[in-house]
Amino acid sequence: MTDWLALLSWVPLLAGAFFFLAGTVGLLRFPDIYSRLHAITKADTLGLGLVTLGLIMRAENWQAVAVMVLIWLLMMGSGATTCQLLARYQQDLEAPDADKEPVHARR
Amino acid sequence: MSTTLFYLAIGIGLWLMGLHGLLATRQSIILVLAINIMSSGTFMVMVALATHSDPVDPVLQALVVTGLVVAVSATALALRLAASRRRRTEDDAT
Amino acid sequence: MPDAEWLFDGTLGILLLVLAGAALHARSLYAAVVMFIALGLMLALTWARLGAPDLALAEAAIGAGVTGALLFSTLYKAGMDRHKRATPNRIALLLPGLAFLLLLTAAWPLPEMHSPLPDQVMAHLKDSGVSHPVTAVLLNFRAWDTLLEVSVVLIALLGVRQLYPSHGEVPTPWPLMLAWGRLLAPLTVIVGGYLLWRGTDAPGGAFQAGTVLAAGGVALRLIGVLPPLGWHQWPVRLLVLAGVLVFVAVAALTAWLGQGWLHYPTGSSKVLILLIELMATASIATTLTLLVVGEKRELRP
Amino acid sequence: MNPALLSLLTPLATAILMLLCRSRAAVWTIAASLLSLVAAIAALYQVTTDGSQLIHLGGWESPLAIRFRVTALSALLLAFTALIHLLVGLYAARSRHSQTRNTDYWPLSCFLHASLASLWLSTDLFNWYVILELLGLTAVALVSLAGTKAHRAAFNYLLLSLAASLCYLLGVALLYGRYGVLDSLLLADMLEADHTTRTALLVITLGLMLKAALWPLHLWLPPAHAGAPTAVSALLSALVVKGPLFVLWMLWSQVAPVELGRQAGPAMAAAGVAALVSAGWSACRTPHIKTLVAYSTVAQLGYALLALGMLLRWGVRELHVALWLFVFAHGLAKASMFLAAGEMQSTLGSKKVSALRGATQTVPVAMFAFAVAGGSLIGLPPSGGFLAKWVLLQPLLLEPSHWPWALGVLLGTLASAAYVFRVIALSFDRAPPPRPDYNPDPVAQWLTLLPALLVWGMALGGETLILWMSGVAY
Repeated sequence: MTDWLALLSWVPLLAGAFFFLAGTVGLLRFPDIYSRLHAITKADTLGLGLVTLGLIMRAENWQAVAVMVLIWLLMMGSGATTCQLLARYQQDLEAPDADKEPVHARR
Repeated sequence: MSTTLFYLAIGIGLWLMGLHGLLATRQSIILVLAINIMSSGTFMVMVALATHSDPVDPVLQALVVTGLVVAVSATALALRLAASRRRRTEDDAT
Repeated sequence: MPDAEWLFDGTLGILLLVLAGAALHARSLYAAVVMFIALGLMLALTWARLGAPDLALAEAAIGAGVTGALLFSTLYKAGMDRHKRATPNRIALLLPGLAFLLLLTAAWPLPEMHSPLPDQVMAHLKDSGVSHPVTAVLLNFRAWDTLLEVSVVLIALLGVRQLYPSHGEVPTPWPLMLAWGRLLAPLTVIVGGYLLWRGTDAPGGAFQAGTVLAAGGVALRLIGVLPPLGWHQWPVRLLVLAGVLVFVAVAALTAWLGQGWLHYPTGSSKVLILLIELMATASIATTLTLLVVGEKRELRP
Repeated sequence: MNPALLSLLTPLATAILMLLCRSRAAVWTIAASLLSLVAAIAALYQVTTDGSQLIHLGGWESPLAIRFRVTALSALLLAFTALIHLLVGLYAARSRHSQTRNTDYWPLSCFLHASLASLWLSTDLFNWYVILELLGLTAVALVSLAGTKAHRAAFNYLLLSLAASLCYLLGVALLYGRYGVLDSLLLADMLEADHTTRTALLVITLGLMLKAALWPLHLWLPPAHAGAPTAVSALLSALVVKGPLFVLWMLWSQVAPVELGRQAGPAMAAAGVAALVSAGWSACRTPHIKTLVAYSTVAQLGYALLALGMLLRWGVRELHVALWLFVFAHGLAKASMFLAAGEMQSTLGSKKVSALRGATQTVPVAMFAFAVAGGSLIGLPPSGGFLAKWVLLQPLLLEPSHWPWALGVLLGTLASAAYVFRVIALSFDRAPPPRPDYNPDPVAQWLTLLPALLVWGMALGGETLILWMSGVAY
C-alpha cells in the first residue's frame, strides 16, 4: 500500500518484538512453572498480535491479510490450550488430588 | 562467502554432529535424534545446492521431499523398536 | 552476501547448530526431544529462507509435527527414565574437525556449478500435466521414486505391526482437549484438502496434505472421537494400501497397454496424477495415524 | 511388457494383494517367485538374442528420467533372486521350525524380492538410495519377526542402515552438485578425479560398505542374521547384503575414473583379505551355530571385495566373472547352510555348536546339506565356490608380483576350512541320548539340501558358464 503505512507499521512490529523479549525474560527469571507459563502465554500472544498487525499493514492484498488473521486466531487458541494443558499436567505431578483421576501421572 | 556456501557448511556441520552423536551415545532415543539430525544435515546440503539455479532446482526439492517422507517412516519404525526393545518383559508368547 | 541477509542467515545457522548440539547432549531425554522439535521448526524456516516452500511445508508437518508426536508417545509409552544419567563419552573432536574440512573443501566449488536438469524440467513442464515443477518431478518425471517411497511408508507400518507395540491405552481426554480437538479436526481437513488441490500448480501436494490429515487423525483419535482403527477392518487396509495399489496398477497398465512403464497417455496425465495424489494422500494420512497411535489390539492381525 | 519388468512387477503386486485380503498363505509367494523366475529367464533369453536394453521410465529423455538397464548380468541377478526366494519360500512353507508360518513373512519377502529386482535394474543414483532404504526397512521388519529377543539386533541394524544410507545420500548430493546428473551411465564419462569427486566416492563407499557389512563395518551383521528366523537369515545373507555390493561394483568399475579406481583397488583388496581372516577367526571361536554362519557371510564377502579390488587395480576382465560367480555360489551355499543350521538348531533344541555332537545320527540330511554348502564356501572342487576361486586365482598366479594376494586367498580358504570342519568333525562323534521332544522333519531337511545340490550343479556346467559369462559385456 502507501509507504506511510509501511513506515507506520514499524511501531507495532517493534512493540511486538519488545513483548516477545519481555515474555522470554519472564520465562527465564520467574521462580515456578505457573508464573513462567503465565509470562510466556500472555506476552507472546500480545507480541504475536502486534507483529501480525504490523505485517497486515505491509500486506499487498486482502487474501494475505485474511490468512494472517486466521494464523493469529489459531496461534491464540493453541497458545491458550497448551498453557492450560501444561499447567494441569504440572498440577497432577505435584498434588494429584484424590477425586480427579490422574491422567498422565504414572508411578 | 555466498549464501549457498554458508548453508552448505551448516548442513555439513549438522551431518557431522549427527554422526558424532550416533557414535557417542548409548540412549536409544538420542540415537534416533542423531539420525534425524544427520538426515537434516544431508537435506540442507541438497537444498543449498538447489539454489544454484534461478527458480530453485525442482529436482532436488522433489528428492528432499522423498527423503523427508522416508526419514519419518524410518524414524517411526526405529522409535517403536526402541520402545518395545526397552519393555523386554512384554508378553510375546504369541 | 547481500547486506542485511548475513544477520538473518548467521543467527539462523548458529541457532540450528546450537539446537542440534542441545538435542544430542541435553541433560534429560525430555529436554532433548523439546530441543529437537524446536530444531524441526527452525529447519522449516531454513527451507523457506532457501526458497523451497514445498519443503518448508513438509518439514513443519513431518519433521516437527509427526516426529515430535512419535517421540513423545515413545517417551510416554515406554515410561523411559526422563533424566539421562550417562553423559556421552567424548570421542576426540579431532576426527569430526578433519572430516568437516574435508567435506567443506569438497563442497567449496559447488555453488558455481550448473545442472541441465532444471531447464529440462521447465521445458517439459507443459506436457507433464501439472504446472508446479516439484509436483511434476515427483509424480511424472521421477514417478518411480515416489512409488517406492510410498511403499517405504507402507513397509514401516508392516514393520511396526510385528512389534506388538506396548499397549499403553489412550488416556481419558480432558474436556478442554475435547473442545480444542473438535475445533481443530475440520480445520485440518480443510487445510489438507486445500494443500492437495493446490499441489498441481503451487507448493503443496500429497505428502504435505497427507501429513496434515494425519495430524488431524491423531488429534481425533487421542480425544476418542475417532474409533480405534483396526488392521482387521478392510476399509482401513484399503486406505493404507490405496497409494501403492493405484500407483502399481497405473504402472502395470501403462507398461502393458500404453507405451511404457509409468508413461502416462498424453491427454490424461493430469487426471492420472490427481488420482495418484488423492490415493497417496489417503494412504499416507492413515498410515501415519496408525504409526503414531496404532495400539496393540488395533495393529495385530 | 518387458519380461524383466514382469519379473519385478509380479512379487510387488502379489505382496499388495496378499496384504489387502490379509492372506498369509505361502502358496501365493511361492507362485509369485516361480512366475518371476520364468520371467527372469525370458528376459535373460531376450537379452542374449538382441543385446541389453535401456528403458526410459515415463518416456522422458535421458538426464531427466530414471532409466532401467536390462543387461545379461541384471537378468541373471533377477533369476538368481527369484530362485533363492523360491527355495527359501518352499522351506519356510514346509518346515515347522521356521517361526514364519503364520506371520507377515510372506508379503514382506515379496516386497524384499521386488526391491532387490528394482535394484538390479535401476541405474539412477537417487533411485538406488530409495531402494536401499526400502531394502533396509524390509530386512528390519523381517528380522523383528523373531519376537522381542531380536528387537535389539533389529534396532541396531536399522540405525546403522539409516546412517549408511545418509552417508550414501551425501555422496550423491555432492556428485549431483558437481556434475548436475543423477544417472550413473551418463556420469560414467563425465567424472574427473578432482577433490569433490574423490570425497563423494569416499563417502558413498563408506555408506555402501556399512550397508553390505563389508569388513571393518560388519559388526551389526552377526547378531541381526543370527537372531532372525531361519528363513529370514537365509534371505538376508544370500541376497540382501549383495544389493549394496552390486551398487559398489557398478559405481567403481563402471562410473569412477580409472585412476581413482587404481588408487582404491589395493585398499579394497586388503580389506577383503582382512575380512577373510578376521571374520574366519571369529567364526572359529563363536559358540553359537547361526552366529558362526553369519560370520562366514562376512568372511565370504571378503572374496568379493578382494576380486573387486584386484579388478580396479589391474582391470582384468575375468575378475568381473570371478566376483559374480562368488555372489551366485555364495548365495546358494549360504542359503542352504543357514536353512540347515536353523533346522538343526530347532530340531536339537539348542543354539550351541556343542549340541551338534553326533548330528550325523540325529539330523543326517541337514548335516549333509551343511557339509556340502561348507564345501562350496571353502572352494572344494565339485562346487560353484570352486569355479569362482578358480577364475579368481588365474590372474593372481599369472604374474609373480601378484602372488602375495594369492597368499591372502590361501589364508581365507584356511580360515573357512577351519570353521566348517570344526562343525563337521563334531557331528561325527557319538550322539547323546535323544531328547524327549525330538522329532525331526525329514522333508524340511531335504529342502535345506536343495540349494546345496544346485551349488554342485553349477560345477557341472562350469566350463560353459565361465565362457558365457566372460563373453557377456559388463
